[in-house]
Amino acid sequence: MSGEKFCGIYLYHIGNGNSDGVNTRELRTYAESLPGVGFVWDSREYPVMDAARLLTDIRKNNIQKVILAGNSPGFAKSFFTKVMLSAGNKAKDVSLVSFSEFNVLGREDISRAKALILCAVKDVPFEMVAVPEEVPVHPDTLVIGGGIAGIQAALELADAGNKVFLLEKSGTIGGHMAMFDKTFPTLDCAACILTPKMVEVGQHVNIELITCSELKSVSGQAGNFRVKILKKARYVSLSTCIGCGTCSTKCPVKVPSEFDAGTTMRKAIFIPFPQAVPNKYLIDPVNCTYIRDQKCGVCAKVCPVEGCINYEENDEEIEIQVGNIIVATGFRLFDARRDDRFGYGKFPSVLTSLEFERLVNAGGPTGGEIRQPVVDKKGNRVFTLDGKEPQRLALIHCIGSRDVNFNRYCSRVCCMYSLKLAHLVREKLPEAEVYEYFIDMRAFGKGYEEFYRRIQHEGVHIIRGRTAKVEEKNGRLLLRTEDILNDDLIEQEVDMVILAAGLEAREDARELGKMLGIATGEEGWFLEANSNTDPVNTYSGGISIAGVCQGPKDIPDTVAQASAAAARVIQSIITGKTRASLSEVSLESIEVNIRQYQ
Amino acid sequence: MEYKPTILAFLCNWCSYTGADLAGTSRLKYVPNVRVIRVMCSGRVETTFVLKAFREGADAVLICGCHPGDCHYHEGNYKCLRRYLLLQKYIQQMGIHPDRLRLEWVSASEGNIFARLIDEMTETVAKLGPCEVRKTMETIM
Amino acid sequence: MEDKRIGVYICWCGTNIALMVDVEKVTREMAKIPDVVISRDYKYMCSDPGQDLIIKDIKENNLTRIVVASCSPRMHELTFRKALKKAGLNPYYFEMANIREQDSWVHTDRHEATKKAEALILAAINRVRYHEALDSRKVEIDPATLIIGGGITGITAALEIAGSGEKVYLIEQSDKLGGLAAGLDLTFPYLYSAVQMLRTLVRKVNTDPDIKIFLNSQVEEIKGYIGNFEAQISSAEGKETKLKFGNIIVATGLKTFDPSGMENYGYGKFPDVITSTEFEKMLQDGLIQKKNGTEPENIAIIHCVGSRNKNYHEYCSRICCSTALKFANQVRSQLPKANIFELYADMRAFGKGCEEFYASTSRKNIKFLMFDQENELPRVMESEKSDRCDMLIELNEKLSGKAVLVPADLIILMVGLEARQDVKHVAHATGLSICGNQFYIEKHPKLDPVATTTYGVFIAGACQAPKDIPESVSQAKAAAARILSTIARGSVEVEATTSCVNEEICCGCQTCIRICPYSAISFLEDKKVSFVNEILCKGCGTCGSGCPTGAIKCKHFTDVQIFSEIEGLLNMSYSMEEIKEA
Amino acid sequence: MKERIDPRFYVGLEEFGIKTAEWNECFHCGNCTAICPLTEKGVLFPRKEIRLMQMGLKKELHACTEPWLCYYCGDCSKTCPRDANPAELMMSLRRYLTSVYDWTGLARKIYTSKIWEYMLIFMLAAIVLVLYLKFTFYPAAEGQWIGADGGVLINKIAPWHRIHIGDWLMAGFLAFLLISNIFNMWYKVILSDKSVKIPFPAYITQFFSLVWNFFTQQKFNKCDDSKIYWYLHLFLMLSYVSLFTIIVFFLKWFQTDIIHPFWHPQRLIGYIATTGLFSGIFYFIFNRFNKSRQNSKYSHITDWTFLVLLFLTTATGISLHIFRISGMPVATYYTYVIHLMCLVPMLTIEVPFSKWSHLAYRPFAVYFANLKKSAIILPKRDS
Repeated sequence: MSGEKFCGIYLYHIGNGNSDGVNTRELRTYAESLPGVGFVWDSREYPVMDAARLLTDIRKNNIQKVILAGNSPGFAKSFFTKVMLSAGNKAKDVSLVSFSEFNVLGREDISRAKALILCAVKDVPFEMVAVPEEVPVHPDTLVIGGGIAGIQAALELADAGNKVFLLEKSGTIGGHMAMFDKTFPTLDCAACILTPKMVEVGQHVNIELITCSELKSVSGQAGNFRVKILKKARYVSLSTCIGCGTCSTKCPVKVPSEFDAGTTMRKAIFIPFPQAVPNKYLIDPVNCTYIRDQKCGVCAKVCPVEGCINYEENDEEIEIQVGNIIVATGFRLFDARRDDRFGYGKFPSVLTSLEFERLVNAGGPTGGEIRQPVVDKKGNRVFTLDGKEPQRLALIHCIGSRDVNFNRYCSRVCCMYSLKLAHLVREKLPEAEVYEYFIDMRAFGKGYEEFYRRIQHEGVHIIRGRTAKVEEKNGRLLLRTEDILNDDLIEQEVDMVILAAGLEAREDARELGKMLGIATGEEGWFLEANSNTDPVNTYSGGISIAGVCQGPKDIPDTVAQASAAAARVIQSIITGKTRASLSEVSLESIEVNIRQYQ
Repeated sequence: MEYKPTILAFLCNWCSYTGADLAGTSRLKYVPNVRVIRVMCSGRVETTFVLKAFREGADAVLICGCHPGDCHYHEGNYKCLRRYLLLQKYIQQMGIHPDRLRLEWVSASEGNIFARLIDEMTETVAKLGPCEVRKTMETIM
Repeated sequence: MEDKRIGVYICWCGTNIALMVDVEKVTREMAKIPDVVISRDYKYMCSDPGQDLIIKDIKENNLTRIVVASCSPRMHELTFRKALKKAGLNPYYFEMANIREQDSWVHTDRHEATKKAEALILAAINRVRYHEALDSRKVEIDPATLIIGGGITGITAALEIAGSGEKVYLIEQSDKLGGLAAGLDLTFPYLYSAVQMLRTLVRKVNTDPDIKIFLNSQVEEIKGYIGNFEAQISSAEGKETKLKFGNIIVATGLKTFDPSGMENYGYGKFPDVITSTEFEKMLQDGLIQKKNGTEPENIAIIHCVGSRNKNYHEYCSRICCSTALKFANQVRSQLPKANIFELYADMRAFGKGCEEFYASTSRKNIKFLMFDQENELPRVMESEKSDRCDMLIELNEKLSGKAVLVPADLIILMVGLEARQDVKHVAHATGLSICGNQFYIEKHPKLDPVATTTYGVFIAGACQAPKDIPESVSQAKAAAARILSTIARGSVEVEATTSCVNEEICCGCQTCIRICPYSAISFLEDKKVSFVNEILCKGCGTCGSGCPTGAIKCKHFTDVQIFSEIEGLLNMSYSMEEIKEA
Repeated sequence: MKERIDPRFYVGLEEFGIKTAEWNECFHCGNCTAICPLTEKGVLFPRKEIRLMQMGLKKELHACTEPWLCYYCGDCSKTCPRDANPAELMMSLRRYLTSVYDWTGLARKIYTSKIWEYMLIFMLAAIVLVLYLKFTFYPAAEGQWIGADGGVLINKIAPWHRIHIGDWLMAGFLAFLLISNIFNMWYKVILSDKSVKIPFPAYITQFFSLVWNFFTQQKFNKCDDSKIYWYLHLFLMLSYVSLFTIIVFFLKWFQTDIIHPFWHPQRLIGYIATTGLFSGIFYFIFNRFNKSRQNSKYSHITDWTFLVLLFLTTATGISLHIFRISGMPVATYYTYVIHLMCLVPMLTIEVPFSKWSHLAYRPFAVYFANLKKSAIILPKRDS
């Protein structure tokens, strides 16, 4: 058995990014202490890869197997295979220990790093021996986040006949998807396909919907969490409100509507949107003059239901007990103000993609008519039918994405939704010219490439070259772009600019991660247990992640992940057992398992 | 005002009806004089349905099913094909022009094909003029 | 016969319908139709209040039939049936008129569209008169699961299901598990070892007592229905096994595109033009070399081979770009001095960590050259001695607008993914439908990517469309979740729209028995009549139209229902008045 | 004829400051070209140059005038989504092109090896010393150190006519080198570019742009937001040129034994020019030290050499003047030679081979660019 092979270990000091914390000196002494290890290279003493020197070391210590240990040592593998082959060994005698693959992020994970090296030396798969103990599981589950991911996961579990608590920060479930007008590439309207699911959640006997609420604290461990939830006051009774809307019509306070991405105004007592679930009104205490300073109080007067509106209602803290938690907190849109070259916030006719989604939507500020916003006396931007119909529109891709100055990663959905928006414009304003400025067109999904082609043929001007700046010129917007394929400089005057803003991790993601003991990457996305084989579970037992909070994703991938996350939970409920945190598996127990394994 | 024929279409639920829906979701446009009846499988379309349609004044009848080999129920569309060939002979004996009855394969991803099919069939039938079956029936009865 | 009290509900769907159809007018017209008690219009019928409206009316005006004119029944038929159920009405006392997908969205003349809407709704009203109460039955679920395809998707699904102690049959066509992943050396973007990953998974599968693996085996045919399938598995040695199981996961994956057909790349003509699959093998064996065993100086990696080009496949194969970047890194690490070229169309490095991977790769002095994958594919040519390289690639470089020659000693073709030859066979055995690109069609492209239109049959991984490992794994787990939940419940509801025989009329000719594709019909020797097993019956209705005596009744698609529908549709094309006289 | 890509073109260019890892990272979003205030239809950079570098298309790269049209405001580098640092590449390309235009090959040596640069400087200084001692500086012979009035007899020690000879020799030599290099540039930029045929009249019609840009540097002005930078640079350049002309052509008038009153043009011009030089030098040195501006973040060794030599020359010039007016003969005479020992190497190294040459190349680049443009426009007129 090849476990007996005489090993040489190459320890990388600097992994790319976050495993710098691991103390290589300690690892080194540990590795050297292991039986069957003949030589340990320390990358600090081998700043440059010197094949000849390695070869002599290998020959001198007649090493038959090399283990590359580091954050992602795969980058050096094929170099080593060559060396090993010339030393008369086989390519498969080079094995990798990728710390980042197993969430070795810093000092605290050093024992796992040791275990990984030990497994490699013994030639035993880490996953087979690093098994957390089984613990009994409580049948209820908490799903955090009421977006499409949360909805899907909740339904998946509830349909299997288990109790689910669905925790949502805002007043309704639906998340970002509910705000979209159409969905690419099939162009069926988001509401049409989402609302039935939302209704289902609302009606499901196994789902307890907890809206307007936040996670306060989580204690206990896998299989049995005690979760404290802060239930914000709605000031309108969920049980008695009949959703007639009289209160809202009478309410004097107007504030930008979150659901319409600020393109419309809502009242201080409001319902997020017509198909909201639960379809009940609520008061936003920050803007309600009565709750702020005891003025007004009209809504209570006009409300037909006795005692339905209650200003005295207080936030309450509830505690629930669950066996599993699924995190599906989603994302926030990149704040286009941060890249001031595009004049978002400066020029009224520069919109973010989300604002435009609402603008084209039948339920939006103009009933689906595409109009330029006007600026009222107070200097606020207003979307009304009085606005001009834009003759020329431009879409700019990669706002805040693929950019070292903001986010390095690709937000994955912008290309497609931009194409979709371009189509919607052409459909509503057949006369309008649409320009789309992109870097790489990432139409990778099922039917996406076909959709891309179709939009090209619809007469949208799709130009390779990312716009550098947007300026105002005699009332219109002037875009300066290099048309790369035609080796030309375009100074395009348009009436409206739509910024394809990227996706970002929610501001509270890290905090939530700490609370739940799940690691977050540099960008704030949650880290999965294994980027290949386990994208939905985490290193803290009983907690799964689903959807965009793990990394940007389109709807089908999000839904798939949501169901996938549910799989582990259902499994644990069926068997009545779940595994404790992988992060708590001790080196000793692994050593024991290895002995049994062989 | 020029004459618009009425086409009655039997679409199978899995391919053709979905295809017709796709034409809708992708906002393709076609002439409004088709009337659709959904059946689970083109194999369900009985000869009597077609005759009934002509009797009730349809100027043409269109039957759409999954492409050969793609039938959701394995071979319903073949059964339909046989029945269609029989019908063709029969309606001709009744003095109905064969172009007034058509069988076409439309898959779930062929919204554009469906739209084109309707336009094109309307044209051909319009050339034939209105179907007299209903009138004659009314006169003889 | 009880009196028919029909309620008609017409949906605006925001502006989707109202824009093209004069909803108010139609509502008024429909109110005039006999038996119609209530005719209403509403902004969103599918919304909560919309449904409550129907429920309220049913209760208050004891309606017995409901017609909703809105979107396609494929979208909301179930939603409204549920609503009827809530109101204590049999869900099948309901008919839907599709005035959005097949009316308002496809027509441009408001008058015509409105007329058509009236016709469709009238037809629905006519039809619903003859609707009968039907009830769907529960079917017990056999906890075992059949998984077709032993790739990473199949393996993951198997482990997930077996993890909860349920039996799994894993069918693999080849002689080893792993599928395409088995051919990989490392995975992108972090360059983890695919070999080690897969070895672990395979060990897990092999050691799991609940998973029974059939290598070199194929599914002959599958009989039965959700919860109670039965299949014939035949191995290469001709060994036949009968299996019983309750659910199926199809995870047959895809195969790589064969570039022999593309003469411009000279695959097969030049020894050192190889496919990405062959290069992965080379990497697994550890040495990057030409056929003659020497070290290549110029390595060219060509993207989009067989993808994004209508002469081959229009779709994007999704994984090639990142794989190509991975190759560039591995070549760079083994041959630091080599010249590496990436000939690409769009760099689709979209996955988690992939854009960063692209950036770090480009710092390693890799030459990225862009070509037009649609109209002008690069061409591989022989080279002169003076070129000091084995081959030259001729291409129009788009980023510089120059026609250039690229030296190459080793050319790697990033071949795309395409459907396997047996896709049709499997589709038939399992009752799946296939899309234009020969991928299996999911129940809903967005909200139901793993379920299919056939109960109890799920698709996962690349057979639904190209996917990378994490995405396939997610789908595998998703499919597993569905099955586990049915197993947990122990039973599922099945369709009620089946056929049944009127024994009075049946002449015992047994035509139906020959016609039925599911052999759901058997002959009762004693009564000399046919009998339909309503659980095997999938309700296609072919038997009904084949029956010479009309003894077979296809529930919910009865002759009289369809006749009345026809009448409704056609009379409309004259005028509303006529029917009112009739 | 298709061109062949040269993947190893970049090799050995690192010394010019061309950072391979950086410009390799460019993924061609076109941001740099679009953000640049100097680009216009037909004049597109720096993405084009990055591409040529990446593909190693030497001929095209040598035919580029764009690097000289870039005045390094650094916007492209600031907003580049990929850390490709285009502005710095343009800067480095200016160094590289200088070495390309220079047929002697010295420029490349100077840019790519410190040893060569310093060796040349010291050698030249030595030569100056020897010549000075040989042909001038002979107080012993005449025995006259001091004038009758006790003033400094500079023209006795270093008679202006003799110095003039040296001046003219050097000026002629440098002029020859520079002009031949410019011809070389013309050959690379215009002749070897087969795509355009320049009609002769264009040469005359466009000539004005050459002169105009030389004296105003309008383009530069358009480029940068902070005016001060442009003013100082212009001031420095003009002072430099005026002093140069005075010394080379009017030394008789400039180098006198009698000390003119303060307001005398001879002195005034001297003072103004010196201020121009000093303010400029200090400003640039300051920038390069605290790397405040994008264009002073990365300093090539030659950038420093130029500034230091310029500084030394000016400083010695000033001290020379002070000694002279304060009647300190010996100090004056020695400073004089030190002054020359700084001045000569500075001119010889910088004018034809190094940074100074941009004074000539920039306006010519504009000139050639315009020529090409007009060449493209002319045939359109016919049709």
